[in-house]
Amino acid sequence: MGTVLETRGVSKRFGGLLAVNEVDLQVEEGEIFAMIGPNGAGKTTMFNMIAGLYKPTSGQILFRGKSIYPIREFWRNYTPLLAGYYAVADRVRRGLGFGPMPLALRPHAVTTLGIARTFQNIRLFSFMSVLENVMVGEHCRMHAQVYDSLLRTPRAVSEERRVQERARDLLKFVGLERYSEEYARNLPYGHQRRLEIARALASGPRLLMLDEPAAGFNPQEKVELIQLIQQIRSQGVTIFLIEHDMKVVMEISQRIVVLDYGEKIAEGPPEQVRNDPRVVEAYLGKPA
Amino acid sequence: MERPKVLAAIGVAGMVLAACGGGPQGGSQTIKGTIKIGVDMPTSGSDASDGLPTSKGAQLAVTKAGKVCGASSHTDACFTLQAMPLDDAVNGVHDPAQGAKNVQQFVSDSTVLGMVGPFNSSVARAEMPIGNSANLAMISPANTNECLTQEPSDGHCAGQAAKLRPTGKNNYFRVCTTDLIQGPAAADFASKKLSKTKVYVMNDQQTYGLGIAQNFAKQFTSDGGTVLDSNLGGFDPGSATISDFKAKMNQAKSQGADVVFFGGTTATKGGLLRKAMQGILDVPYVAGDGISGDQFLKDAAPNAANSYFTVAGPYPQKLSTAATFLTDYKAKYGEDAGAYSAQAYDAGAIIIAAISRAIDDAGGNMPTRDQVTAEVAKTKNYKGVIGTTSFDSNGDTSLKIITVYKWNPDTSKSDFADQVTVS
Amino acid sequence: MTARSQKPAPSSSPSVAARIRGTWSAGTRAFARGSRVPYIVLLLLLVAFPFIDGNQSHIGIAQDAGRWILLALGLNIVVGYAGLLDLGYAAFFAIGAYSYAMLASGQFNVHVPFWFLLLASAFIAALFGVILGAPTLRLRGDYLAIVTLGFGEIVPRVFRNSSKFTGGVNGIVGVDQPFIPKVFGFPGYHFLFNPVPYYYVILAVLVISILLIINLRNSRLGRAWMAIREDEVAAASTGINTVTTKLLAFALGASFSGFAGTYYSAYLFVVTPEAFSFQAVSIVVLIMIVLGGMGNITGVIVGALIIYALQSYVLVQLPGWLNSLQSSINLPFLQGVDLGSYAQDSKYLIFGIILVGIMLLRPQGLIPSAQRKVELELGTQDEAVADLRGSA
Amino acid sequence: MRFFVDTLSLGITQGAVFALIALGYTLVYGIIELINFAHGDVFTIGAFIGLNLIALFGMQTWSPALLVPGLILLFAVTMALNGLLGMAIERVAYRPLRNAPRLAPLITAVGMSFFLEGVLYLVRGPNQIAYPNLFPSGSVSLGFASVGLTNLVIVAVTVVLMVGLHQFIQRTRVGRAMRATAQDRDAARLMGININRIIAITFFIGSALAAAGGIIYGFYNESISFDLGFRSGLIAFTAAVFGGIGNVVGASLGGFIIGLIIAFSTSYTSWGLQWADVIVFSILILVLVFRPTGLLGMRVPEK
Amino acid sequence: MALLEVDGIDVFYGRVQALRKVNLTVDEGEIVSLIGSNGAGKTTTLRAISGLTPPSSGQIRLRGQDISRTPAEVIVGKGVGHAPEGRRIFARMTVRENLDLGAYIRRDGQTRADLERVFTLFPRLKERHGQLAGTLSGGEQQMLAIGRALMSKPQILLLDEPSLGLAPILVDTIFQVIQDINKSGTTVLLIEQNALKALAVAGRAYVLETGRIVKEGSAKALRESPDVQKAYLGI
Repeated sequence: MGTVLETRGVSKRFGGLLAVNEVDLQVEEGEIFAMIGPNGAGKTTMFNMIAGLYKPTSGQILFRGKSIYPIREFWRNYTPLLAGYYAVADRVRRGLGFGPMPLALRPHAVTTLGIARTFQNIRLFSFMSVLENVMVGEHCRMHAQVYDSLLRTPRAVSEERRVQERARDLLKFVGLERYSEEYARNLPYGHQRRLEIARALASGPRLLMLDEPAAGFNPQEKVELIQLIQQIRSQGVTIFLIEHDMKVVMEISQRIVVLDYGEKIAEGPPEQVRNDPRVVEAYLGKPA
Repeated sequence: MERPKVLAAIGVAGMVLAACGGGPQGGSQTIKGTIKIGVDMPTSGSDASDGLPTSKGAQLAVTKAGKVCGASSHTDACFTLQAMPLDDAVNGVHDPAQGAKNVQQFVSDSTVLGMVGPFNSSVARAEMPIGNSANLAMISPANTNECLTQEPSDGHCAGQAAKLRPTGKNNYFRVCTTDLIQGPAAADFASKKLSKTKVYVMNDQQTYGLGIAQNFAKQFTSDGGTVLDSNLGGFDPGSATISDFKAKMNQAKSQGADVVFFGGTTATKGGLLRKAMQGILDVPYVAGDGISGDQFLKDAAPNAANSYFTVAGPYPQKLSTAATFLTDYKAKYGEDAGAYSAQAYDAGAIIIAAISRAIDDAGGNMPTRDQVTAEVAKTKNYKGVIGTTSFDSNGDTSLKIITVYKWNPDTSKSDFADQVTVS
Repeated sequence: MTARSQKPAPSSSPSVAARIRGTWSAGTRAFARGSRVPYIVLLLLLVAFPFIDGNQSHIGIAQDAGRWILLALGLNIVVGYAGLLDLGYAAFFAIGAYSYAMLASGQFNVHVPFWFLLLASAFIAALFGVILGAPTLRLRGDYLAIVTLGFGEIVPRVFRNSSKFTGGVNGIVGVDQPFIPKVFGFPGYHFLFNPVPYYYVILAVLVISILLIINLRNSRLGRAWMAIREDEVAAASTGINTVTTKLLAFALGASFSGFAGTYYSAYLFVVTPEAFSFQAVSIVVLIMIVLGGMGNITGVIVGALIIYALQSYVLVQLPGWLNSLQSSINLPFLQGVDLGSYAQDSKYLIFGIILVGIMLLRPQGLIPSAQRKVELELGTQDEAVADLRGSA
Repeated sequence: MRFFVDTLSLGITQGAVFALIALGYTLVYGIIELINFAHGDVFTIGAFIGLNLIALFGMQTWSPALLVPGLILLFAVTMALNGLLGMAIERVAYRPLRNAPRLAPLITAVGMSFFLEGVLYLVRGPNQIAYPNLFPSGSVSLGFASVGLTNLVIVAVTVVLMVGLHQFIQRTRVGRAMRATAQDRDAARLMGININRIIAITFFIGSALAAAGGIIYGFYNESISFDLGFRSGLIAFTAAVFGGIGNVVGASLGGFIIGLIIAFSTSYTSWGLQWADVIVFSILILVLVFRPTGLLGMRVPEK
Repeated sequence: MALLEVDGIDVFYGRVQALRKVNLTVDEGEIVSLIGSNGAGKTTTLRAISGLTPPSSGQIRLRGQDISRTPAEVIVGKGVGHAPEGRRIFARMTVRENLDLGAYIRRDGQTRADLERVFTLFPRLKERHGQLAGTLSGGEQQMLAIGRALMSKPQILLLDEPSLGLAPILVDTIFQVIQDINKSGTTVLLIEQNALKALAVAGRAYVLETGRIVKEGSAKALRESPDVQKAYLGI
């Protein structure tokens, strides 16, 4: 078992606000890893940086031992001109001892690498069918080119069929197969969360990042969610989640990291974190 | 021969009924159908002040004739005449593509045997090949660009006339003379009559505007004058504003221009250019026939005085042959005829006369377009409102008269200034 | 909603023949989705039209309408599918028209065959689409609209002012007309100014285009467009390269426009820069798809036909109708008023009212796509990745 | 030198008009992030309202003593009327779509632009329409060159309006509310600011400034036409983007710079007259691509 | 009569129900705290009260008058001041301008005195009154947000996580100020992540869990209740 995801001294500054400050994380293969912390601790910012939505101000993010922002990947995703500029800047920074140039892969490229995510406030394609939502998730694993799409070549047709079958399997897996023709927006809230997970799984991730998957769930739904997450994990997908519901977090995670004010204040198994005075203080405050 | 007499009757007095030989009371006539004559001019938008009076002139010829019968051998075979006026202006400005569509509409209607138009040379370039492929007789009252019909010896037309006639046959004629005459006439007027030596030329880059500007510049230089901007001041009529013209007039002033020549039309902002000169460059302004419509006065006000323009044709008010036409026109439309109304009237009448002869050729039946075009080409010494017209093998008229007018803002009319006849 | 139960097509190695078969089977399946009978009847009627109606000017009108439909279908990919407001669509039309006019006329004495350029100009237009789109597609929607508007203003001006290459304001006259060469004993056929063969060309192009667009809509790419339109951030996080995908929409839309341009200049024998202004093309095509229903092929076609009829027939004939009505009613106070000219002058006004009215009263258009309908009624999450990334 | 000064004054005068229009774009964009495509045509209508008022009161024949207060009144009334038009447009065409997808108000704005142009076309026809210049027509000699009085007055009026606007936005209660609304609509509501009213006021001010631009354009060019707004509007939008959209000072600056670019390229080159528009619209594209914040656009802090 | 009564409100964001039949009352002069984990619906409750997110059913009464359908900008005038989540100060305006905007609705000409009061409460703001608010530190921004809400002279002040993102020393200051504000006669409804702090200053408190009030009572009682610890830490 190796490390799937590693962040080294990652920081993010928004204007005057240091949202994330020198955070080091290590997510091990096959585990369920949770990130908790009070509101505004920088958890979602961390997620967004890993997913390529934000560019870190400094620091490095590595996926399976390799930097998530290699110059070579960059070439593929940006115009050569820009990539050239970054390559030079990278050289200069390394030479001056500032570490590598923090580069951001664009989100789709991160997903293609094998990191999928869900959102805190569900972001489904509301006006597409449930099945289509999952099929969009498989987009980056499909190979049909424009001409395949235009001419509907046998290759495209068979791929389409395969993708559809897989999407149906995934829907069955999350228990939504009955709704496959429904608009995503017509699903009840809990189903929407499950659909978002199915869509993320469709890209075949090695690491699944869940942003508050239990938010707004009733206890019964939470139990089902925990089961689902464990099932996903048992299929070899590493889970990295942000969650506020401590019951859920404590129950399923092997390790927990706690952020407060953008800094890591604790890390370890649930029991240890729960009793860490700094954590208690971060959550409940120091008694006045 | 009876024919010249008859034709004169159509043209001069518009005594239509006599034109069919027997008159209305000649009970032997039968109406065998309808023949349409297409009229294509820019009749909306800012071109309308030029195009509408011209279109009306052509329509007047058709309505006055009413019907057309065989000229001599089949005077009993008659057809009702009908004008089919179309507008080639899009968004208020003449548009070659729209002209092309209009001619296609004429061509696809088999009862259209001839057309009067178009007004603008750029439109003619788009229309001619289409008319040519159907051999539809086209007579333009106002196209003056020389490259439409001929290949001057210096080769500046680059074989365009031939390109515009894909079938190799000629179907295009005009009753006005060309810019080879008009441009130099304007140049002579500016240098000799107005005694100017430094001209600043502006042109709208269109077929007509650029062509007349080039012919003007050439003659002006050979008259001993200087053309200040060798680029001939080409501008984009779609977007140029007065401010842009002011910028150019600043430049002209700094170079010491004592006259400005404009190649273009009122619709391509000839009036605005005149207006922009106010307070910057107080010198005479000379242009071709493109600014003959009275919209120029409105656009150029209050700086319209001291503006001259040429017209490829005689001054109708001075012609005895035009008196009836001018009264008829005023009676029918309640306004004075435009600078090219008489030309359009003659163009219409020449086509009607040709159709009349073609009916004979067709043995009293509906003539074909080939027959009509062939008869138009044969037009010789046609005595019309504007004088005596014959077509040469290119389709150009023998009537080479240029009139120079001067705008008079006080009377809102243009006054006669000079006339040049080239023989 | 798109179909979700396609039968597998006969699979074999992707030879050319198989690809064509693939296209064909998709087309028939598209028909099969509803009842295919009405479509086939309609197609047969359209094929037979020149035999039923001998009036060439009617055929001319029909082919012209076909060209507008083609333009509208192309813009629909950009606006309706990918949700990018392109106000410079006329530019690609102009590029298509000029590439044909410059490469197949006496202008440079180059005469590339029509059939080749019909396809090639689509590629040329697509190339320009990519050149414009690559730097600008990461801009937000309204900025993109203004950039394309600017581009749409630049292109005709460049054509107008580069007289050496494009004939300037006069345009290029004497564009080659298509002909079918002499092969296999076929005597060869020159189109000249006969609208009938053009009608068949545009009909064929339209049928193929519609089949291709249906394929596209139900493909990986079509889903990606829909996803981006709904939520760009989520789409990007789901693994869709938003820039490339949007670029493809832009390029494909442009290629349809280029297609139409080549056809147009061949038919008209002449191209002039005036024909490609914002007012004359871009806005008209936009109105067509907005009126008909963005994202829906049937809607777009109906919208195109309505607007075409309005601007090329109703508004042209209306003055005549009104004038005759006026003289038949013969009311004294109406005598001095030229109702006809008012009718003709009201084109802008009518277009404006249609656009505003549709957006306020029926934003989904007359015949909406099911998805677009709900979307426009309820709104979507509209946040570009670039926003989220700050000024990355 | 004389030529240079002539060109300079031409460019500044032209730029003043662009700047006045650009302010309207920038204000509206700043507050509701809508590119008000119809703004160019609102400008044209402002010019026409002014023309009608001048004709209605026969102002051309007024004595110079009466003219000064008359002109002030003319500007005030025209600006007020045009401002009301702007408010009406916002109410009818944009407000109902405030929560619709972004495409919808954009398309409505394009439609509104066509509608206004259509009304003008129908009422005033396609031709250039003469406009009287009521500003003094003499010129001031600087020794080496002379500058038209009209130009001076135009620049003076423009500067007064711009400073006035700036003071209004910076110093008054409503101006503060406008800025607050532009920055954070929810927070502004929590201050008790009626968002709809503030947005309507913004449209009023933008349209009023455009009306002033319209009269100035009419006075200077002495000729207007129904389609004036399309090109002027696009150029002014370029100016707004160039200066940094949303930034009032930037819009003014951008207007003057674009005016000067056009004037100098047309005056000093023989190709400028043909290519000035292409240059301007290329600037638009290049700025949007490479520096969307424009010259003075502030970097909006990320949340 | 209670100053503020929230009576069985339901609030939806789209299809998601954020609040379910929430009831709460605040009496004149109290500090009432609303605690609960993230996503429990605390912020939504405040937004519903100040009119930013109107409830779909139920009633909100201010001094007995129904304000549940009143627009936010009108509610301010009725005496509800709201310092929203994330501070939401106007970053591109000066501190002074932000405060002036706080008094936007007031036409009584007495704002001068309130400005002095805010400056007395937060001397730092006085020092920096000409500075752009965006350049303030997090704590100063929070002070500004509270000060700005005070400028409308509210009868009840809604505070949404005033300690969010602040250094501990500043948290103490803020809470001190909240108590000062309350002492000078302003009723306070406080949302706080920092539950123990909140319960220390509040007289009464409500515990929210997934959109419902699950517990209410005096702060003292709640402080000792294991439920609160559970709600936060899942113990």
